[in-house]
Parts: sequence; C-alpha cells; structure tokens
Amino acid sequence: MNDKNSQKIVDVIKNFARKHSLFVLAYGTGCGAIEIPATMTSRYDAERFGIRGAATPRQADVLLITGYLSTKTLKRVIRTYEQMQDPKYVIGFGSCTINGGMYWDSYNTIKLLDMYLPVDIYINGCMPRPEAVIEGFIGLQKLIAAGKAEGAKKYKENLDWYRANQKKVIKNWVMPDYNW
Amino acid sequence: MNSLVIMLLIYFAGAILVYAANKFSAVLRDVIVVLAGLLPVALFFSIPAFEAFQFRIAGFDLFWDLGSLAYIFEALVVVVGAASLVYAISYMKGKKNLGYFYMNFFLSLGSMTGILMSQDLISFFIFWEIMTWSSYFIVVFNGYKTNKIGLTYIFFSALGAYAMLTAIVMINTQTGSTMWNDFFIAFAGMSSHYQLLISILFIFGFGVKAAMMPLHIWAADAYSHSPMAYTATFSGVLSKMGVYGLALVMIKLALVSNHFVFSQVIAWLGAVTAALATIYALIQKDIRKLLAYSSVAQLGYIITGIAVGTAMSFMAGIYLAVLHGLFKAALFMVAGAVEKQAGTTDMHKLRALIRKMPLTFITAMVAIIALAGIPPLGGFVGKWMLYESLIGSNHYFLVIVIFFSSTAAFLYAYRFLYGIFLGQEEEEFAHVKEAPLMMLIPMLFFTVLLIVTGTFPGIILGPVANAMNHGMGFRGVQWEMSVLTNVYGDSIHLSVISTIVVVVFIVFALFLILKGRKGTRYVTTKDIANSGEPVRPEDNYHFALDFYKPFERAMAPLYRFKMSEIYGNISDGLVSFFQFTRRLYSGNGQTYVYYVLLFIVILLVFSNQLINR
Amino acid sequence: MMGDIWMTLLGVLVTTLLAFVTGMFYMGASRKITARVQNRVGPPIYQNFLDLIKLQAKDTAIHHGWMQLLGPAFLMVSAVGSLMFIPVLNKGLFFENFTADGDIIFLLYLMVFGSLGMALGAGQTGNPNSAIGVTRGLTQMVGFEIPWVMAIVALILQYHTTNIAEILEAQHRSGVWSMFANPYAFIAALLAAFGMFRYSPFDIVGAPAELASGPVSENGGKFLGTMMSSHAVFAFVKLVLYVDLFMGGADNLVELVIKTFGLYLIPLTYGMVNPRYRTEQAVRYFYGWPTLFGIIAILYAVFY
Amino acid sequence: MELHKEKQLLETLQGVFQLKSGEIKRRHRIEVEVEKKDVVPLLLFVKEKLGYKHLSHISCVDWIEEGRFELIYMPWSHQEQILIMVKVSIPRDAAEMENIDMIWRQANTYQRELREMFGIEFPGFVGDYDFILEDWEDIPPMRRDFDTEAYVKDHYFERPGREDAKDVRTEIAKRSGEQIPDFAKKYSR
Repeated sequence: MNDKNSQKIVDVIKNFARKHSLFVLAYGTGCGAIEIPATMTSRYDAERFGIRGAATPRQADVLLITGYLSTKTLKRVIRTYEQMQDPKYVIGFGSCTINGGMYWDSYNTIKLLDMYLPVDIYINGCMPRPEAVIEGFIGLQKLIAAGKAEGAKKYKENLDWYRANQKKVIKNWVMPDYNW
Repeated sequence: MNSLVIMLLIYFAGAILVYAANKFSAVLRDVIVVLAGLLPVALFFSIPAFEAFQFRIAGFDLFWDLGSLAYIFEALVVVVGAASLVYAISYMKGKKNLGYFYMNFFLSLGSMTGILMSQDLISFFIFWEIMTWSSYFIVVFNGYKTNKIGLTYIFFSALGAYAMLTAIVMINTQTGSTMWNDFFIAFAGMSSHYQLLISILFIFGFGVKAAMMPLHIWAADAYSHSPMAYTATFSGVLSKMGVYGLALVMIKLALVSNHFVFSQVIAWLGAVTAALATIYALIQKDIRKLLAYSSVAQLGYIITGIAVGTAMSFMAGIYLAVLHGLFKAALFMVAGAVEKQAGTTDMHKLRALIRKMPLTFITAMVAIIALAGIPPLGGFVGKWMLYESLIGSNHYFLVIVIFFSSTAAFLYAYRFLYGIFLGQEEEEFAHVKEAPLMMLIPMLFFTVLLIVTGTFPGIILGPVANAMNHGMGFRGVQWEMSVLTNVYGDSIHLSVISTIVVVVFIVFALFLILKGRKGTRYVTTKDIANSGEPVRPEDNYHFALDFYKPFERAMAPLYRFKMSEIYGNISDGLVSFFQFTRRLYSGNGQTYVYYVLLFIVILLVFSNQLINR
Repeated sequence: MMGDIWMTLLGVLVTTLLAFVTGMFYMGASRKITARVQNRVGPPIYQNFLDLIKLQAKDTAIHHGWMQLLGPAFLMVSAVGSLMFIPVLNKGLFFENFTADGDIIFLLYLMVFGSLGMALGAGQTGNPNSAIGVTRGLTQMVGFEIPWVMAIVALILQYHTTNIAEILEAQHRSGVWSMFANPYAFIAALLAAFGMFRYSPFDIVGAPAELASGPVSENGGKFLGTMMSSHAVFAFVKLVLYVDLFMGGADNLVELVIKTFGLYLIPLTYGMVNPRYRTEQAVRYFYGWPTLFGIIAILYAVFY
Repeated sequence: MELHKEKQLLETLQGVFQLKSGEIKRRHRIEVEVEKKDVVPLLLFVKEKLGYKHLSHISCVDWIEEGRFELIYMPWSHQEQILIMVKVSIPRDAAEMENIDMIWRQANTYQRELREMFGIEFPGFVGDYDFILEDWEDIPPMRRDFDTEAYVKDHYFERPGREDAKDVRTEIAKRSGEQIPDFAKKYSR
C-alpha cells in the first residue's frame, strides 16, 4: 500500500465513495431549513445522489448552513463543525451566508460565513429552490471527486485566523479545544 | 479426630476467638478471620471422603455425615464464606463492633456447615436456629434503621422455624425416630393427611429461607441492608440452605413423582416469584435493592427447577444454585466496593465509575453476563438446561413465564452496569479510586471462577450428577465436561461456543482497537454531540431518573400487585376481626342466650347433612 | 487435521462473506423499494457499499473510553457467531460450520448478546440519547421475545428436537413446511419479526428526529461502519433462521435468496405504511395478537 | 357601532383607578394610561376581578426625545373579547419596573426580553440573563441611541460590493428607466 500508484487507486475509490455518500447534518438555521424536506422527499429526491440525513455531527459529512446565523447560533455551529469527523464539508446556503442578505445591517447576525468556517461551496438565492440545492450538492461532489474539497484542511491550517474571527463575535469563549 | 467436627470446630472456635481477639488488637483479629476462613477451604478440598460421626446427648442420637448433595452446598459455604471474610477485612475497616460482626459471621458459617452435615432432625433444627439468629444479628448490625427490616426477617424466619419444629415433632410421634433417613423411609407409609401436613410445613419452613413467592417480602430489605460483605454470603449461600431443604423434601419424599399438584404449585410459585421479582428489580434506584430483588428472582428459577423434578431440571436447579452463589457474591462485592469507594449506592447519584474502577467493572460485567444467562458464561448453561427440561417435560407455559423473567433480567442487568459504571462523568466522583487489593482479590477470584465454570460446567455438574445418582434416587444421570445434552438427544458444545465467541470477539476488537488506536484519542464524556451546546462543567446530562418508564407504563397492571400490601391488609383485617370478637362478649346475659339459640338453629338446619354423613 | 482447520476457516469466511454481501444488498434493496413506494427514484442498490467504504475511510478521531471501542465488536460477535450455528442450506449442500454444536435456545441468547454489548458501548459515550435509546430497545425486546419464544417452543414440541438442522430434516421427512404444519407459530414469529427488524412502526430505538439516532448517536466513522456491516450480517442471519425454521430451508442459493427476500419484504412493506409506535404501545402490541397466536401455536402443537 | 362593553369597562376602570387618560381605540380594544404605582394593582384587578386571564404581550417604546420608556401591558379576556393596553411611562435614565411574573408566568419571557433589549431592570426578578443576545457588552440594542450601522461595521465583516446598501426598488427602476410614482417613493429609502 505504500506504493504511490496503489495509493492513487485507493484515493480514487475513497473519493468515489465519498462523493456518492454524503450524510448531511441539516443544522436548521434561518429560513432555509424549510427547503430541505422538499429536497429530500419525493419531488426532488436527493437520495438518488446518495445524499441522506444524519442525526448527529459524529456521523455527518456535510454541514449545511441553511440561512442567517445569529452570533448565539454561530457558537453552536462552530462546536458542531468541530465535532464532525474528517473529511467534512460545509455548504453555505442562501444569500444570508454569502453577504448577510437582508440581514446586512443586523446587530446580531454574522454576514460572511467563510470568515468563521471554511465554506466549500455556496448556493445563492433567497431562498434557493430545491433544484439549486441539488445543483450545489453536485458541485460539491465534483469538488470531492477532484480532491479539491479541502475546507477542513484549510481550517486546520489556518485555525488561528479562524479563531481570531470567531472570538471577535463570541466574547465568552468556553469551549473544548479543537485539536484533531 | 473426625474432619467434619474439625471444620465445625474451626468455625465455632473462630467465632469465639475473633470476639476475644477484637478486645486486644485489630491485626490479630484480622489474622484470625483470614485463617479461620481459609483453613476450612484447605481442609475441605484436601480430604477425599468424610467419615460419619455419631454420638448421644441428652437422650437423643445425633448423627453427622456429609451427604453427596450437601457436599456441593458445603463447597459453596467454604468458598464463598472464605472469600467474603477476606473481602470483609477491607470492607468493614473502620466500623465499630467488629468482634460481634465476625462472631456472628463465623456462627452462621458454622451453623450452615452443621445444617449440611446433620443427618438427624434435632441437630438440623438447632443449627437452623443458630443460622437464623446469627444472620438476624448481622441484618440489624447497621443501626436502628434496620430494626423494622430485622423484625420482618425474624418474624418470617420464626414462623418457618415453628412450622419445621411442628413437622419434626409430628415425625417423631409417627416414627419414633429423629433421623432424616428413617423419616424418608417411613414417609411412604404415613397416612395421606400426615404426608400432606408434614410436607406443607417443611416447604413453608424452607420456603422462607429460599424467599419463595408469598414468603419473600423480608428478602429484598434484609439483603440490601446488611453489610455487603455479609450479604455476599447471605444471599449467595444462606438462602441456598432453603434450597437444600426444598431439594431434600421435594425429591426424597417423592413429592414430585407422587404428588403432581405439589410440584406444579411450587414450580409455578417459583416462576411467578422470578417474574415479579424481576420487574421489581428493574425499577429500583439502589443497586443493593436491585441485587436483592434479583436474588429473589434467581431463587425463583432454582425453586422451579427443583420442583419440576426431572433429572435435567433438578440438575439445572442445583447448578443455578451454585452459580448464583458465585455470581451474586461477586455482584454484592461490587456493590460493596462501590459503596466503600464512592460513598453511595444510589443510581440516581452514581455516575461513570468505569475509568476509575476498571477491575471492578470487569468483575461486574462478567458476573452480570453470567446472571443474564448470555453465552458463553455459566448462567447460560443453567438457563439452557432449565428451558430444555421444562419443554421436555411439557411445562410449556411455565417456560414462557421463566423466559419472560429472564429476558426482563437483561433490563436490570444493563441498568446495574450503566447506573454505576457508564454514563457521563461527574466532578463529584473524580477522587474515586479502584477498590483496595483485599477487596479486589475475592472479586477477581469469582471472575475467573465464573469464566471457567461457563466453559467447563462439568466441574459443577459432575458432583451434582454424583449426588443425584447416589442418594437422590435418580438413576443413570449423565454428565460431560463441556457438552450439554437435552431430552431429545440434541447437544451443544460449550467449548466450541466459547472458542467461537472469544475468537470472533478478539478479531473484531483487534480490528477496531488496532486500527483506531493510531488516530483515536480519548475525550471526556462531557464532549458529546449535543446540538452544538457545550456541556458546562456544572451540568450533567446523565440519564438515571425513570430509567424504564416505558416498561413501567407497559407493565402497569403487574406493578399494582404488591405482596407486602396484601400482608398489610391481612394484619389490618386481623386487628378488626379481633376487635369484632371482643365485641361479642357484651357482658349482657341476654346476648349469650341469643348466641346459644343461634347455634342450635344452625345445628338444626345442617343436622340432616351431618347425620347422614 | 490441518486440512480440517483450513476447511473450517474457509467455511467461516465464505459464509460470513455471503451473509455480508447478501445483507448489504437487501438493505440497499430496502432503500430502493421504500423510495419507489414513495414515488422516488431512490439510491442505487449498491449504495450501502459506498456508504460503508466512506465510513471506513472516515477518520475516527475520538472515543469516550474502551467500552465504546469494544461495543461494535460485541455486535459482530452476535452476528457472526449466530451465523456459525445456522445451516445456510440444507444438509450437505453448503459449509456445515458449527451447526451441530449449538441449538435454537442457545441462538436465542446469542442473538441478544450483541445488543447488550452494544448497549454498554453506547452507555459509555455519556450521551443521554444513547441510554434512552437503549432502554427503549431493551423494553421492546422484552415485548417481541415472548411471541417469538412461543413460536419456537411450539416448533420444538412439534418436532421433538431443538437442533435447527434436525427441525429442517423433520420438515423434509414430513414433506410439509412448518409454516403450514403449524401456521399459528409462523404468524406469531412473523409478528415478532416486525419488532426484531426494527422497521417502523417499531423503530423507536433509533428515532433520528427524536433521539438523534439513539444508541449510535456518538458513533461515527469506523464504529458506524462496523455496526452497519453487522446489521447486514444479522439481517441475513435472522432471515435464514426463519427460512430454516418455517420454510423448509433451501436447496440452493437462488432458492435461499428468493425465500429470504420474500420474507424480508413483509416487515419492510408493513413498515412503509405505518407510523411509529411508542415503546409501551409496541410492548402492548406484542402482548396482544402475537402472544395469542403463540399460545394457540403451543396448544396446536401439543394437541394436534 | 355598539361599544357599550368597552365603555362599561372603561367606566369601571375610571371608577377604581386614577387614569391619566383612557380611550376606546376601536371595537375590542381600549387604551388606558396610568401612573407607575398603579400598574400592578390595575393588572391584578383586571385579572382577578374582570377575568382578563391572558397576558398577550409586554411592549416597549423608546421615547428618547422625552427621556422616557413607555411600557405597554396587554391583558386580554376571552369572554369579553377585549384587549386592554395599559400604558405606563418610566424614566429612561433609571429604567426600572415592577416584576409581574408572579401574576402571569409568561411575563418572565417578556421581561427577560425587555431587560436584554432595552436594559429595563425588574428588581426581584429572577431569570437567566442571556436570552437572545449572548455576552452582549454594548448598550442594549433596541435603545434608539444604539447605532446599528456603526456597530455592524465595527464587529462584522462586509463583502465588498455591499458598502452602499442601495435601495433595490430604486436601483431596478434606474436600470430599466421605470418611473416610480410619488406615493410609492415614501416607501423606498
């Protein structure tokens, strides 16, 4: 297995499996959570791409941020993300995660999700329809297959930068360390 | 000198010496405790055969000999007794009145030996009384709170003893002898009234100690409130004296083969005891109480096995009796270790001791696996034989009741392990350390013993089969070291089963641990997936309250049935009845005339039937 | 002698592999069928293999103690161990493994071994959801074991043997499958199977929206993967046991697949159209009609 | 329209309490204004004697120019179908009000919100401090002297291209050459 070529083959298999088996932790923030049932059920049927829900962060691969994040929720989302096991991906969902959306001047919601968590792919729209959601997932699958969905790695490498941003909005930082 | 007498003497001399030594030095006392506990073990297992011993005192012939069935129970007495004594040294450290405690401990061990070797009814009864009183004194050892519990215990025990005494007097008037053997021989020739009365009285007397269904209400409290070091012996061995007596009465008097109703009633009582005690065990919040109810339930299986009385079910009953002595002693020792180290036995307070007391956990786990009857450990062997024998002897509904209770036993088994050792860690128990070595040694000894007897049940089955063939009246009982065969001729091979279970377990455990070890690190149990909310230090999400609420809801009708309430009603009824009878004596001459008239009228009304008879 | 050991090992490997692959495909098929019933396309039938590879390739960076590490191993013991004592095909057609060394009462106990070990692993994680799920699962088990045992007792009384291979033989000798020879026992066992397979309405144990998947809520990656494979093996074990006990076994693998899959469809389709029972409702359900059928089955076996 | 129920209620209240003002807003709704000391007696009176069992809401308005907060308690009666709006003014610099969560349990939630969003203190009121905002260090955000835009600029990041925050309606109109009617202009910023 130390051979470079066989490692490459293993990587291809792994990435293929990862691509087609995405367990989504739908952290239902904001208004976007209502689009998820539609995406998962009969009409749009995300399960045909291997996308299914996961109940806890320990089992999940994809963290779906479905809309605006208040600072209070952000703390929990960061904790949830850190509890997920590698490899893990983040999807920012809706314009609120991209630039604040209609909450651009709210005193209590963050505007740019990628300053706090490494977002692999954004789905824009307010709200994005299920077609757009599935399109986003397929985009993520392409990234995974190409081995480019490396948000977790980025997060690990630039942890100090992310922490500084996170601590800027979360004053009382009492959380277990992230060290894996 | 006779080796039986020596063993008896060691115990009784130990009782006196330890009481005397306590006045001088604690170390001397402990040395005597260990010596007098371990010496009988050495003696017992080094002597191949015991001689009989006969003497005459105050006009009665006393005859002591260790029968082949009694041999098994005696082995249990010396082994569990010695282990409990070793355990007690560490467990009872720092308590007062230890001389008194050890004296009673030795007295009850000695009296149990005496019971098992008595071949005559007189010494049997005397030893029985010593056993009852010495155990009573330890039940009330923990202070005045236990007085009421002790009272219930001694009240039922006294009732049983009087029943037994009545039976003994009746036997003496009928046969003119006080020997068990004469009684067994003469029983067949007695009139049916005497047969019925004597058997009922004996079963009542032994049923109290064996915690049989309507007579069990003392058991749960008495087991849970005496010091755990003694409860290991109390529940593990002392209750087996009742089982021993029941086995003698049921099998030797041929109650099973000749009196179908008897064996059915007792078997069903045993099964109902098992079922009800099990569902009560799983709603207890105190681990000692849980184990106490579980003891009652296990005794229910044993009684059923003996009462059904086929060769295999009897064997299962005795095997379970021995095994119950081993694993329940281990479990009570675990409870004692937890009580000693963590300071409480309340499952609502205890949390996650597994990392603090790993060896205790292993003992508890092995003993619980044995208790729950999960292969490859010993409890499974007993349960298997019990089921096969019940099905084979057409007790098909009995087997369902027993199976219900044994499945429900998984619930309290899990509750026991989870309640003490698993769940979320708590600051309050951060200081807890592993139990001291003197407590661990007996516990680990039982662990090893349970594993060995599970794979090679022949170690116990051999003597049992021997006892059944020589002395219990069964013929041609077969046994093998690790093969069990049922009445249909199908067999299971325990060594193969153990090998498969162990090998598969090791393969996957290695797969998971070796592969995971590299990248895996330990995090505290507070670091859980909890919707992202970090568990604060002052929070604890341990789940202990209303553990089996769904089960309680589903079984609500069964929980309404409480034997102690029935006894309460009886006593209330008696009080009001006596008040009523008091009112009959009105002191007025007219009323008495009315009573006489009423009596005559009743006589006239029923005279026809009376005279025609 | 040496050859025997190698043969035994080969048998163990082949049987386990067969059970694993079949079970995985059945689980995939169940997802596909559920999807078609809900008018969806559904995942491909090999989806579970992809899930498994992904889970095994996932990091498992943390654990809550050694009992959690061992939990899935207990499950595997239960699944693979039971498989070793069940004849996959009729006598002489497939590896015998250890079918002569165990019997059905023993299997009853070995089959609960895993859930209890898993429960210990779940308990150590410290997640309250895990423990709540475990208590629900155990309570439900007390429910469905009773009709299941009644059915088995009825079979034992009918055929006067406790060995599974012998029961198979007896069915062949009489020429009647026991599901026809004692239909009540089959009905009782089938109703008990609903609880055993834990499809809805009896899926309260791992209710994802309510308990965060219950006992497995702290387990991801390799733990979850191992559990998934053990579930696959275990599903196969249960199905083959039912086929052996009630449908006269199978003569070849195709027949086996047809029979087991047909059997598998029953709890699956029953679950698709049913909501979820609460725990005590589930227990009461099992103590209702299934137990009644069990009693009838025993009486039928005794008096017929 | 017949408003005799409302009139009757207002007369009752005027008879018992010294109202600073009282008027019938419309059917099902009257509005009274009282002194701070009269609030709790009045609420108890309407709840216990008149059957206004339900507290719909406690609202607050920041009259920064007049230096006061106006609290509005809204009990509602299911029998009478009337909502009473009990107004009370409290000084802005010493914002303090009596705790009523023993009269209505749900007042707890409203008071927590008021405490957090306006900084109104309720002496004797126990309730977890963090409600919606966690670890808030600035002045309470619903006070009108709180500068939201400056706060957002100071604390959060902004995606380039969003600096001006232009009005969407006007921008689209500009692009397409559409004329916005005058009456519609007041709705756009």
